[in-house]
Amino acid sequence: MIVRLQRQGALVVLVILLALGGLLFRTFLTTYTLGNLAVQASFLAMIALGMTLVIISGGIDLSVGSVYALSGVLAAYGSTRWGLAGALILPLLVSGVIGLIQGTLIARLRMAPFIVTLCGLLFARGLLQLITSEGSTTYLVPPGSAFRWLGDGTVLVVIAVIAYLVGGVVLQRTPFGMRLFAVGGNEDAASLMGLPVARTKISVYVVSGLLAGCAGVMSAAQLGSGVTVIGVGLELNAIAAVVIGGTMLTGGSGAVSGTLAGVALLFVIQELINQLGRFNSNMQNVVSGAVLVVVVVLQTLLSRARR
Amino acid sequence: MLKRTAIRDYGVYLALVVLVVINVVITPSFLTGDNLRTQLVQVVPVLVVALGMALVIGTEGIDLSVGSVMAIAAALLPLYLGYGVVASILVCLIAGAAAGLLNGSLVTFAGVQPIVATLALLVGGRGLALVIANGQLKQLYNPDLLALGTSSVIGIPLTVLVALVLVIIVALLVERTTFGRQLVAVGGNRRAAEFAGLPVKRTLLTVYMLSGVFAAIAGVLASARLTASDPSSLGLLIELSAITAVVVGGTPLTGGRVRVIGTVAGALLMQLISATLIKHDVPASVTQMLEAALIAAAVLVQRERRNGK
Amino acid sequence: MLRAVGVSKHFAGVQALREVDFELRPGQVHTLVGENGAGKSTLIKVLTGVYQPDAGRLELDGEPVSFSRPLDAQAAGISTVYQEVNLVPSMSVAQNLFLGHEPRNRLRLIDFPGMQAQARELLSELGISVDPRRQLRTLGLGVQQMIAVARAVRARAKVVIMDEPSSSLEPREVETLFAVIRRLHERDVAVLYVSHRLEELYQICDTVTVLRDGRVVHSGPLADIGRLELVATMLGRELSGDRTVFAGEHHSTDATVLRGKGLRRRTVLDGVDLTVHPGEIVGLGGLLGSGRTETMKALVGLQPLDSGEIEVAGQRVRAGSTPAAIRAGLVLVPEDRKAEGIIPNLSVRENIVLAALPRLSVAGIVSKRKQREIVDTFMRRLRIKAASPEQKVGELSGGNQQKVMLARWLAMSPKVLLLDEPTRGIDVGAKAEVQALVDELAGQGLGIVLVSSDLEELVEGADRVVVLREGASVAELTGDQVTVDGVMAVIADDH
Amino acid sequence: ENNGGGGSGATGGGQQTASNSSGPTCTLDAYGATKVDFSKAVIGFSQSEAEANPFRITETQSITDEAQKQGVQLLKRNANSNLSQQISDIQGLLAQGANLLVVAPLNSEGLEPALKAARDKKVPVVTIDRKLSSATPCKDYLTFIGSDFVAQGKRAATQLVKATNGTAKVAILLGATGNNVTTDRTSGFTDYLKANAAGVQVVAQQTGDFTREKGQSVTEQLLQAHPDITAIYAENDEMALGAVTAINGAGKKPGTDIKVFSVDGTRNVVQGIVNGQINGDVESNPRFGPLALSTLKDFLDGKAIPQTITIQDKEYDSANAAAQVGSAY
Ligand SMILES: Nc1ncnc2c1ncn2[C@@H]1O[C@H](COP(=O)(O)OP(=O)(O)OP(=O)(O)O)[C@@H](O)[C@H]1O
Ligand SMILES: Nc1ncnc2c1ncn2[C@@H]1O[C@H](COP(=O)(O)OP(=O)(O)OP(=O)(O)O)[C@@H](O)[C@H]1O
Ligand SMILES: [Mg+2]
Ligand SMILES: [Mg+2]
Repeated sequence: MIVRLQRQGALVVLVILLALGGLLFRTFLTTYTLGNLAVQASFLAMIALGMTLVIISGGIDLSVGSVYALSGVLAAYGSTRWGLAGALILPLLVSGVIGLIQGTLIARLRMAPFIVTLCGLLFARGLLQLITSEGSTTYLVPPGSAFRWLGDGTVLVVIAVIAYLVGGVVLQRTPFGMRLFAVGGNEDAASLMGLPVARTKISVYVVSGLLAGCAGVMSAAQLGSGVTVIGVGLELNAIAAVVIGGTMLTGGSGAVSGTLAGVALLFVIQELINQLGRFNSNMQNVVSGAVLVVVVVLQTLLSRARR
Repeated sequence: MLKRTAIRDYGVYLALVVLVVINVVITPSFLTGDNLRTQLVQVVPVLVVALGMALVIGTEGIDLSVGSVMAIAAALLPLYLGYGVVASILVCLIAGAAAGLLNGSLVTFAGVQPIVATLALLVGGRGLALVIANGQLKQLYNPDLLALGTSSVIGIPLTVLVALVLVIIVALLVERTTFGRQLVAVGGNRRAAEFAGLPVKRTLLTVYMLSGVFAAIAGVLASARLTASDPSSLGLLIELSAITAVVVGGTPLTGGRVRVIGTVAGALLMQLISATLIKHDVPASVTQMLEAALIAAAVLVQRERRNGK
Repeated sequence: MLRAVGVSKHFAGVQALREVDFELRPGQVHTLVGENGAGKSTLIKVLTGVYQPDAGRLELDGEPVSFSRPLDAQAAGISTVYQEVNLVPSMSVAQNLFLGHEPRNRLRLIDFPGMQAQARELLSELGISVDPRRQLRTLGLGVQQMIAVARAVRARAKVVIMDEPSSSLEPREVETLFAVIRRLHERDVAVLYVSHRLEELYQICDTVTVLRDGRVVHSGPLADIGRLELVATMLGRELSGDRTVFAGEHHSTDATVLRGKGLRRRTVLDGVDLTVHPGEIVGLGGLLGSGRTETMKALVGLQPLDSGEIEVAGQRVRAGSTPAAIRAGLVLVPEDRKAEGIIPNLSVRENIVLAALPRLSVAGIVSKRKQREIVDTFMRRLRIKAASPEQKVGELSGGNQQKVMLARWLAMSPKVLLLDEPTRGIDVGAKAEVQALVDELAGQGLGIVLVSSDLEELVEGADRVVVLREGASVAELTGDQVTVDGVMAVIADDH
Repeated sequence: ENNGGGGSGATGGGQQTASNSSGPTCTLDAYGATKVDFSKAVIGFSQSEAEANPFRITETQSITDEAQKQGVQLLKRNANSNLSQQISDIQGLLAQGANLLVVAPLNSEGLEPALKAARDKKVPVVTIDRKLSSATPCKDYLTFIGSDFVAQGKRAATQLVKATNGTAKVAILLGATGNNVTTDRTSGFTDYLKANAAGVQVVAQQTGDFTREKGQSVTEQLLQAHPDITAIYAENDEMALGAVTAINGAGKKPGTDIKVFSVDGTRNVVQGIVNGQINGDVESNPRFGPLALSTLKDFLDGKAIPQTITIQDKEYDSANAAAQVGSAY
C-alpha cells in the first residue's frame, strides 16, 4: 500500500492540494472550475502522454510545442479547404512526418534527441510562420463546420481520457510497450537481444508527433482558428509533468498514470495561485518555480525511499 | 578512416571557415574590422553562457536556468551601483553563484534530474528578477559600467577581451587542473568516479555554481553593452543557443568530454549564421527553418560514429 | 552449419579479425580460445550481425547469409549470450527472459501470469531460485549471467553462442550450465563456448579454434591438444608453470594493517570480522550473494554502515567515506569493471592517474611530467598493452582494462588492496601476470583481500580464507585448511 | 537616478479619450446581459502578458487604480503570454463570481471558448488594447476600447515621410513574429508608403522581438549590410532605443544621420525626441482604467455603447515632445 502510494507521489500531492483548495476557496471544488481545468489540461495531457513514451524510451522531444501550434494552424487551414477530413488528416500527416524524420535522424543516424528535436522545434515554428505569411494570416474554422463539434469541452476531455487508457494498455500490456522500456533501460542490450531498436525509437517519435498534432487539432477545434502564438515553451511543461509523474528522464521506467497526475497537478497549482490572487504576474512565476522545486524534490525523495 | 575522424573532430571549424568564405563572397563589407567586431561583440553573452554550459554538459547535466540567472544579474546590477561598479558586479556574481548552488544542490543532494532542477529556476528566476526590478527596465548611467560595454583596448572591445580571458581560464581549467579532469570523469562514469574516491558531489556543485557565475557575467556584460538593465527580456531562450553552441562545438550531451575551443567555434558559427540571414534580409520563418537545418547538419557531421556500423 | 569464410574486421587502429575461417557443426560443442583481445568477441559479433565484416562472408546451412543486426541472426536460429551481461537492469527477470517473444493472450495483450509461470519453470530447470518478478538490477552478477543463459536456451535455436558465460559463476552454477550445454548437445544444437577457464573447456567441449591477434592459428578436436600446448598456441609462447602462479605462502608480520570489526548493515551485512596483516593475502569465501562484495564496498566507504569499526594500520577510518578510506590507504578494485571501474571515454593515462590527481598537482594544476612518470612506470610494470597512453580505455581488452584499474590504485601506494574478482574475464596469460603481480605486491608488504569465484584461484592465492555466509563471517581457515575441499565444506555447511 | 518610465505615469499622465462615437452601438437589452448594480459589481480583469514592460505595467495599474477610485471589487489574473492560460483565467474569474469582465486579449483570435463561457453567464466583456478580429461586438463581446494598430503604423509612416521629405532608405524593426500588433503596425506603415511615398524604400525588415537587446543587435547587423540606411522604423519603443544605441555605436548620429521613428509613447523615447536622437513616436495609450470602467458603468446604466471605441493616441515629435514628456508613461 505504502509502496503504491510512493509510486503515485504526484497523485498524493494532487489529492492534498485539491482538499486544501476546497477548504480555502468556495469556488474551487466545483464542477465548473474543475471541468474548465480539465478541458484546458487536455491539450497538455495529450502532449505529455507522447513525452512520457519518448522519455521512457530514453529520449526527449522538444518539438512538441511547435508541432502543436503548427498542427492547429494546419487544422484550421484544412477545415477551410477540405472540411472535417482536411482538418484531421492534414495536420496529423504533417506532425507524423515530422516525428518520422526526427525519429529517423535519432535512431538511424544516431544523433542526440535533444538536438534533433530542438531543430524540430525551430523548424516547425518556422514552417508555421511561413504558411501564415509571418504570422499575419489567420485561418478561421468555418462557423458551421462539423470540425467545431470536436472542440466541445466534453469531447476534448473524453479524447484525452481515451488516449491515456490506450496509452496505458500499450505501455504496460503490449510487446511495443516492453520494447520501449527495454530500449530506454539499456539500448545496447535491447539491440543485442534482437529487438528492433531503431524501429521502436522511430515509432515513439512518430507517436509523440501524432499526439502533439492531435492536441493541435483539438485546440484549433476549440479555439475556432489556427492561432500562431500558442505552444511556446509547452515542451518544458510537458517534461515537468512527466517528471512530476515519477518517470525518470534516464529512461527505462515510468507510467502514464503518473503523467496524468502530473499534468493535473500543474493546472491545480496554477489555479490555486490564481485564486489566492495575492501575487502579481512576476511573483506568480517565483511561486510557480518554488512549488515546482518542492514537488519535484518530494517526488524524487519518495521514489528514492522506495529503493 | 582518418579523414572521417578529422571531419568529426574539426567539423565545426571547417563549417566556420566555409561560412566565412561564403560571406566574403556574398555579403558586402563582410571583411571589415567593424563587421568582425560586431560579430564578436554580439557573440559574447552566448559564448560566456556556453562556457559554463559546456562544463555542466561535461558532467552529463544541463542548465536551463542560465537565461533567468542573466536576468537576475541584470536586475541586481543597478541596485548597488551606488557602491561602485566593482561592488555591484560582485553582488551579481554572488547571486549567480547562489543560483548555481541551488541548482547544484537539487541535482547532487536531492537527486533531482538536472533538466527539471534547473527548469524550476528558469521559471522562477525571471519572475524573481522582475520582482527585484519591479518589472522595470532601467537605463544605466554609470560611466565605468558603460565603458565596460562600449570601449575598446587596441581595437578589441572590452567585453570581447573579458570573454577571451574566460575562454582561456575555462580551457586551462578543463585541460590542466584536477578539478577539470575530475569533472570529465564524473561525466564519463559517475559510479566509477565515486569508486575512485573522487569528490563527486563537490565537483557537481562547483560546476553548477560556475555555470551560474558565468551566466551572471554574461548578464553584466550584456547589460553594459545595452546600457540598460532589462530583466524582462535579457537572456530569453539563451539556454537553447548556448546548448546548441556547445553541442555543435563537439561536446556530447552524454558527458565525459568538454571541448572549450569547439564551443567557441560553435558559438561563432551560430552567430555567423544568424548574422548572415539578417544581413540578407531573410524572413523570420525561413531563418528559423534554415537554422534548424544547419544545426542538424553540423551535428550530423560530427556525431560519434558507432564502430562497426 | 554456421560458417565464416575469410572474415576480416578492422577497428580504428586495430585489425581485430584477419581472414578468419571458422565452422560450427550441428551437435558440436566448439570452443573459441585466445588471449584477451584476440578477437573472440568480435568474431561472435560478426557471426551474429552486431558488426558487419569488412571482408569475407557468412554461410548458414550452406547458404550465404548476411545479418545486418542481431535480430536477423536470431530469426535465423542463432541465439547468443554476449560477453558483458546484456540484459535490461530496470526490467524484471521474466520480462528479460521473454523480451521480444512475450506470450500473449486472446486480446493480443501480454499474458503476464503465463509469462511468470513459464519463467519460473525455466529458471527452476536451470536451478536458479529467484522470483521472476524481481528487478534484474537487484540481483548479483552471477545470477544475471544465468538469466542471460536461460534467455538464450529458451528459444529453440539451432546455434547457441556463449561468450564467457561462466566468468562470474560459482562451481555449482557452472555445473548447471554444463548440464544445459549437454542437453543442447543431445538435441544436436551447435554450441559455441568461450571461456578463459581452461579446465572447463576440457570438461565440456569437443572442438577448439584458437585465435591469436585476429588470426586462426589452430582448429581441431580438443582431445588432440594438451592444455600446455593449447596455452602455448594461444600465447604464441610457452607459459612458465602450469595454471597458476601464486607462490603460496607469504611472509607476513604480526602487525595488523586492516581490521574490520562487527560490520553491519541492514539486510546485507550481519557481522563481518576481518583482519589482514601486512604482506598477507586473505581470501573471502562464500556463495553468490553471501556479502563478499558488500563487505569490500563497506570497507572502502561505498556503503554506509549501521555499525562496526574499520581500522587501517591502527588508525580508525571514518565509515561511509571513500576519500577517507583512500587517504588511509585502503583501496578497492571493483568487480564490475565496466560500470564501476573504468571511465571508457577517457584515455589510459587519465584512468590511471584519476585517483592520484590531487597528489600530482600543485594548487590544483596537474603536472604533466609527474603524470607521465607514473603512467610510464605502471604501463611498463604491469605490461599494459595499449596503442599509446592516449588510447581510450574503453577500447582495450578486458585484461588490460583490469591492469589499468590495478595501476590506478597502485599509483596511490596503498596499504591494503581489496580485489573483487580481479581475474574475471582475463586470459590465462594476463591472469598469470595479474596473479604474479598480486603475489609480488604481497611480497612488498601490502595487505591484500581477494575475492574470487574461481575457488582454485582463491585457494592457491590466499594464505588465509575467511568464509562469509548471509553477510556474516562464519569461519576462518588457515594453513593446511586452505584447500578447495576445505573451503567447499565450510561454505556448504549450513546449520 | 533614472526613471525607466512606467508606473508613475499611470494616473498622473494623459487620460485616454475616445475619438469616435459614431457607428453601431450596443445596449444592455441588445447584448442580453444581466443587470447588476455597478457599485456592487465584481470586475474581472484578464491581463495577457506579464507586467514586465511599461505598457502592461501602466495598463494594469490604471485599471487597478480606477477600480479603487470607483470602489468596486476587482479580481485580476495574468496569462503570462499563454493563450490557454488566458482562457482558464477568464473561466476562473467567472467561477470566482466576476460579473463584469475587462479582457486584454493575448491574441486577436482564439478566445472563443472564454467568450462563450462569459456569454453563458451573461457577463459583458470589454476588450481592451487588442481587437478580436473575427468575434462580433455586442454579441461575442460588448465592445473594444483601444488603439488602431494599422493607423499607428500609418501615422509613423506619415511622420517619416514628413521628416525625410519623402526620400529615405528605411529598415523596419518588426515586433515579435506571429503577433498581430506586429502585422498591423507593419501593414499600416508599408501600405501608406506604397501609396504615398515612392521615394521611400524599405531595404530590410527584420524582427527585433519587441526587445531592446534584439533591436540593438539587429540594427548593428543591418547598418553594416546597408550602410545607406537613412531611417529606421521600430514597431515599439524598446527596439527604437536599442537602435539608437546601435547607431551611436556605428559612429553615426541617431536622429540626424539616421532618423528613428517608433510606436508606443513611453517616456524614455519621448525624452529621446527631446534630446534629438529620435524623430517621432506615435502613442499607444495604456491607461485604459477610466474609459473601460466608465464604459461598463454607462452600459449598466442602460446607455448605448459604441461597438468600437477607438482611443485618440497622441503623436510626439520635436515640436511637442519637450512639453509633453511629463505626461508620457
Ligand atoms: N568497439 C571497438 N572499438 C575499437 N576496438 C575494438 C572494439 N571492440 C574490440 N576492439 C578491439 O578489437 C580487438 C579484439 O577484441 P575482442 O573483444 O574481440 O577480444 P576478445 O578476444 O573477445 O578478448 P576478451 O578475452 O578480453 O574478451 C581488441 O584489440 C580490442 O581492443
Ligand atoms: N542467488 C541470488 N539470489 C538472489 N539474490 C542474490 C543472489 N546472489 C546475489 N544476490 C543479491 O546480490 C547482492 C550482492 O551480493 P554481493 O555482491 O555482496 O555478494 P557476493 O558474495 O559478492 O556475490 P557475487 O559473487 O555475486 O559478487 C546481494 O545483496 C543479494 O541480494
Ligand atoms: Mg571477449
Ligand atoms: Mg561479488
